Amino acid sequence: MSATYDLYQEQILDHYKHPRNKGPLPGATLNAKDSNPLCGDEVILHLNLDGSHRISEVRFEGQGCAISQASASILTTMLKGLPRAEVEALNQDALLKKLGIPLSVVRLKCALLSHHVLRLAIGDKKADRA
Amino acid sequence: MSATYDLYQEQILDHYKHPRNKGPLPGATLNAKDSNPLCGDEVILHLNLDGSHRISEVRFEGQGCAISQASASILTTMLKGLPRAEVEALNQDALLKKLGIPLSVVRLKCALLSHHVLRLAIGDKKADRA
Amino acid sequence: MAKPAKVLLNVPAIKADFPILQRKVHDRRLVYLDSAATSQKPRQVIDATSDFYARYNANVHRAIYELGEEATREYEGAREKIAAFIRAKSPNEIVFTKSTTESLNVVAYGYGLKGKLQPGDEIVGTVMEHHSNHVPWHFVKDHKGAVLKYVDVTDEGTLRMEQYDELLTKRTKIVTVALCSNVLGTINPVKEIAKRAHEVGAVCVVDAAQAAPHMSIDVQDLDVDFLAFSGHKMLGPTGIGVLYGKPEALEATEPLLGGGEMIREVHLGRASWNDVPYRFEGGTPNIAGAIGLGVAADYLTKLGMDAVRAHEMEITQYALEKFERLQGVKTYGPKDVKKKAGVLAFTIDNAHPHDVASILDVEGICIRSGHHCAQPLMERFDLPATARASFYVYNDLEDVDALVAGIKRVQEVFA
Amino acid sequence: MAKPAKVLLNVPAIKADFPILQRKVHDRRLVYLDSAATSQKPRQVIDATSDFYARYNANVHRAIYELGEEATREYEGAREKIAAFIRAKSPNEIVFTKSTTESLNVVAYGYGLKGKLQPGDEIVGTVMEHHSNHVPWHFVKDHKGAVLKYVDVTDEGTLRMEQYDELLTKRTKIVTVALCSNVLGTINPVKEIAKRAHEVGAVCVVDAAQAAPHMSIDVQDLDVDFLAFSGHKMLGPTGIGVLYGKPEALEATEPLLGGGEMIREVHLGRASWNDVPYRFEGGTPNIAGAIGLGVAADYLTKLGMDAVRAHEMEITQYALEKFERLQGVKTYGPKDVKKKAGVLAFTIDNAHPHDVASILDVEGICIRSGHHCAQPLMERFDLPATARASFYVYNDLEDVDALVAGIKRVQEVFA
Ligand SMILES: Cc1ncc(COP(=O)(O)O)c(C=O)c1O
Ligand SMILES: Cc1ncc(COP(=O)(O)O)c(C=O)c1O
Repeated sequence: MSATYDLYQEQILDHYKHPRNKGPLPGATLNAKDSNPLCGDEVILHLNLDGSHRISEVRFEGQGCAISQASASILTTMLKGLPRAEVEALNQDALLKKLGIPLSVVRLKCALLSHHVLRLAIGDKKADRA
Repeated sequence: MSATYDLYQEQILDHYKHPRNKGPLPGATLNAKDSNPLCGDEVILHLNLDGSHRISEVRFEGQGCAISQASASILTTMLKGLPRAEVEALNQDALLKKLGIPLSVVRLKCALLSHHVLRLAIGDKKADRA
Repeated sequence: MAKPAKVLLNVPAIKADFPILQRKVHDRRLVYLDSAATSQKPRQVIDATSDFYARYNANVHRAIYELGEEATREYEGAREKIAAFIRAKSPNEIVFTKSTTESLNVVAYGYGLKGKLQPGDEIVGTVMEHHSNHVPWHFVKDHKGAVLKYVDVTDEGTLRMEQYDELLTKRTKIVTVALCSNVLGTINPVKEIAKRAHEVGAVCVVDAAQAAPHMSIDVQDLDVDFLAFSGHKMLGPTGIGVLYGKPEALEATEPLLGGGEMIREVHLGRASWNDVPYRFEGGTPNIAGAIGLGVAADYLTKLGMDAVRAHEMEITQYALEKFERLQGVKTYGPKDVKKKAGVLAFTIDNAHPHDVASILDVEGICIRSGHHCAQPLMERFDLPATARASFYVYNDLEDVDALVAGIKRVQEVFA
Repeated sequence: MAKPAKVLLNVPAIKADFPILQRKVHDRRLVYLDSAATSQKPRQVIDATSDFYARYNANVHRAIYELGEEATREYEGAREKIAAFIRAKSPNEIVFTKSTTESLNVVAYGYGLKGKLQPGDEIVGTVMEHHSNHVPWHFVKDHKGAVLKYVDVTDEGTLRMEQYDELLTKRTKIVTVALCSNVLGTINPVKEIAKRAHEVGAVCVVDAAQAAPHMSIDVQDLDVDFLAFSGHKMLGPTGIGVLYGKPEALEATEPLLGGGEMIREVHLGRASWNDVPYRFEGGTPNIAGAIGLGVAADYLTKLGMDAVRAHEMEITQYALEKFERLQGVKTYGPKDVKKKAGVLAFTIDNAHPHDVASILDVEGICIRSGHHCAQPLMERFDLPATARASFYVYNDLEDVDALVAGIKRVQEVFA
């Protein structure tokens, strides 16, 4: 039984049930959207940068499983106020560490969808599919 | 060792080495040709019928293995003088009986090629592939 | 739990034939409820494929030596078994492919794209098809100019049959439909649809991926022109599929794969085709797969396809009743098991299907979640995804009980 | 018989791994000399496929439960092994198909017929190709208006390389060639051919069906764009094949089979594709086959592909010398084993190849006879058919001796 609760820890369920920074952000500078074709999870990310290239505003929209949506919510909390250079340096592992749950290959795709959308948003051409 | 000699009996080798009724028959009334796509065996049959619808002349041409060519040769010896109705009634088993050798599925195709060409020659629309 | 009087199959004996069902998952008994995705395999099938490799492995058709004879005999014997299994008139009406997907593509390319269809000719499908019976027809639209039309479903999940009145016209050349939906479980009136297709001069192409494993099929009675299914969903190996075709339908179809075995003569730049069905089996086929599939058909035939169907109806009925009593759980598709195969799509309020599947996994229960390769149907019901449990010969009512208990646990987590 | 000092592989140990080699045929020891048609399978490969079915059978990619994770891990693990086996840069360059034949058709349809090619664009093949590398290109000619051209062979059976000078032009879009001929055994200078193809802006498509099992392949060094081979010829299961493609080549290729797993989104009448390589794997793949093939690659890697090649060179050299001394027997293809793989086509005066194969069968010896799916090559040499012996890791010089003795018996019968 422990595996269930490994995956659906308090933090994950909390972010899923009470997502942070969720909603549209009309006129945002950077926007990106992606979905997991095999699962139907969807994440849309909106970012505004301020004059010193820091993330001044961040919002996400989306639907999907607890893992994908909690991951998006957690990611937004990591992004707020971050300088662009650090956003660019923010890798998958940083997000996974923050999630802190054991993930199988399929669920990894759920967890990393938001990170992939972030890379699309900041114009990383080599953004691999999550 | 016996299986070799089952297949390559005196009669088969004799017809193969000394084919009966082999050669072209220019202007023959009935002609047909077929080949075994997987093996490359080829048999062409030429038939002339006389006024009473008997086979007055028969010749074959072809190339291929001992079984296919001996079978064609043997078939021609069975056809000479036969009334058309009997030609039409001549089934695969009659030929196989005359060959008198044990045949595997693949070699059966060799043995029956000439019979298939015969059916094509007499205009049997339903002639199955040998 | 009420023990069933009516479950027809001897499940303990059947379970004993399936090595995988002896294993544990996360220290729990394995409750496999994903047979609609792929079925488990009995020992008999596993052994048949091993035995081929260990005793008489050779390439088929062209070999003159003994091993090749044996391999060819067994491979062609499998074709005969499959012909009998769906009551085809002749083994020559059976083409071995790698999957339902390949089978349907063979028809789409060979009868459609490269075959008889002209620009503007119409193909009538349905919104409940699996992607494998959608995308191949897109190719015929995109590369041949065919026009695609779709029959909708009712909210209950049955075909809106009256739409055929309007959609079927002189321009209709192909009518395609699943015999059984992989999401709703709906069993479609294919015999009726084939009749109506023929009335306008169209051929009827049937996706039987979810039907062939679960109910007896008589292609002559259904009078369909093409019918496709997969070995791996009916106790057989992966990598083997079947395309049934009426002789005249197969004759009218161009081959998809060019290569060895499917030709009669090849010259530089041109070739002629071998006879049906070999014309459609270019390349060395999945010989072990075909042989294993033949043994799977034997296994099912021995159980009796009517008994299989009755068994699954019983389980499905039981599951529907149990689900009915669960608060916050919704099921999709017909509620009448006479119209429904053992496929049960459901959603749980506030819990995403992926999370449902993850939590059930921890309990040793395998179900599927997602769009089930039926996105147009999901769109029709405005669902991003569902969970899906599906039943087969090795399932019993205890498996349903385990599922229901698992769902309660999911609800606790997402309360 | 002179016992070889130079045969590198430990054949008795290898033979012990192949259950079928313990069997007798017509009361004789089985002498299997038809590996170019299909190879025998070691216990390790047979067990790997059984083990999949018995322990972790599930559909791949979409399953969230443990079994599905295990199946996906092993399936994708096989892709990694195959990538390493041919030194691809990434597993994403490896597509699993059902056979070389399907792989070549994927390119012909996806890059040719439905892809980039325009009417009048030219495809340059060779006369020594297997039908599987002829017929798919006929489709591109017939349905897209491509123009086909062919490089001829010398009487010795090597490509007339100078013809590329003339045949390769700005209009050339595809250059296709076998890395190794399945009749002559000729090993073609593919690296050079790829270079020349690239010089005119064409892609190079390589049929490696006879090469991958027998010699080490480095796709990066060869610098080819596509490369196809089959599992069943390299100790692997039937029904599994490989298409390697450079990322940019695969990206430029439309999918052949439409259906499950290869899509990103499907709507009524339109769809978008999944990423490479999944785009090309529509339908449930041959999961057991891929896993078995991975184990076959392990087996060969452990032997060492250079040792495999050296072993076969030794046997081929020995056979060529023995054949040289046989009156009335003619061999085809290069006589220099550095240019030739372990494939030996031959004819015997006055004995048709079928009859040769039948008589050898009685002696327990399996060889092939016929056109070897290379009719244009047979026409080039004006041969209706040949006999063909081919060697692999489980063969030794005694097998060659048995063959030579068998040929003498054939000559007695047809004396
Ligand atoms: C050179 C060559 N190409 C292609 C093929 C076709 O391989 P498969 O039948 O596995 O598709 C073969 C095998 O016969 C071959 O020898
Ligand atoms: C109704 C239906 N059609 C087609 C398919 C595709 O079958 P396969 O993946 O074996 O090609 C499936 C299986 O997922 C299915 O359920």
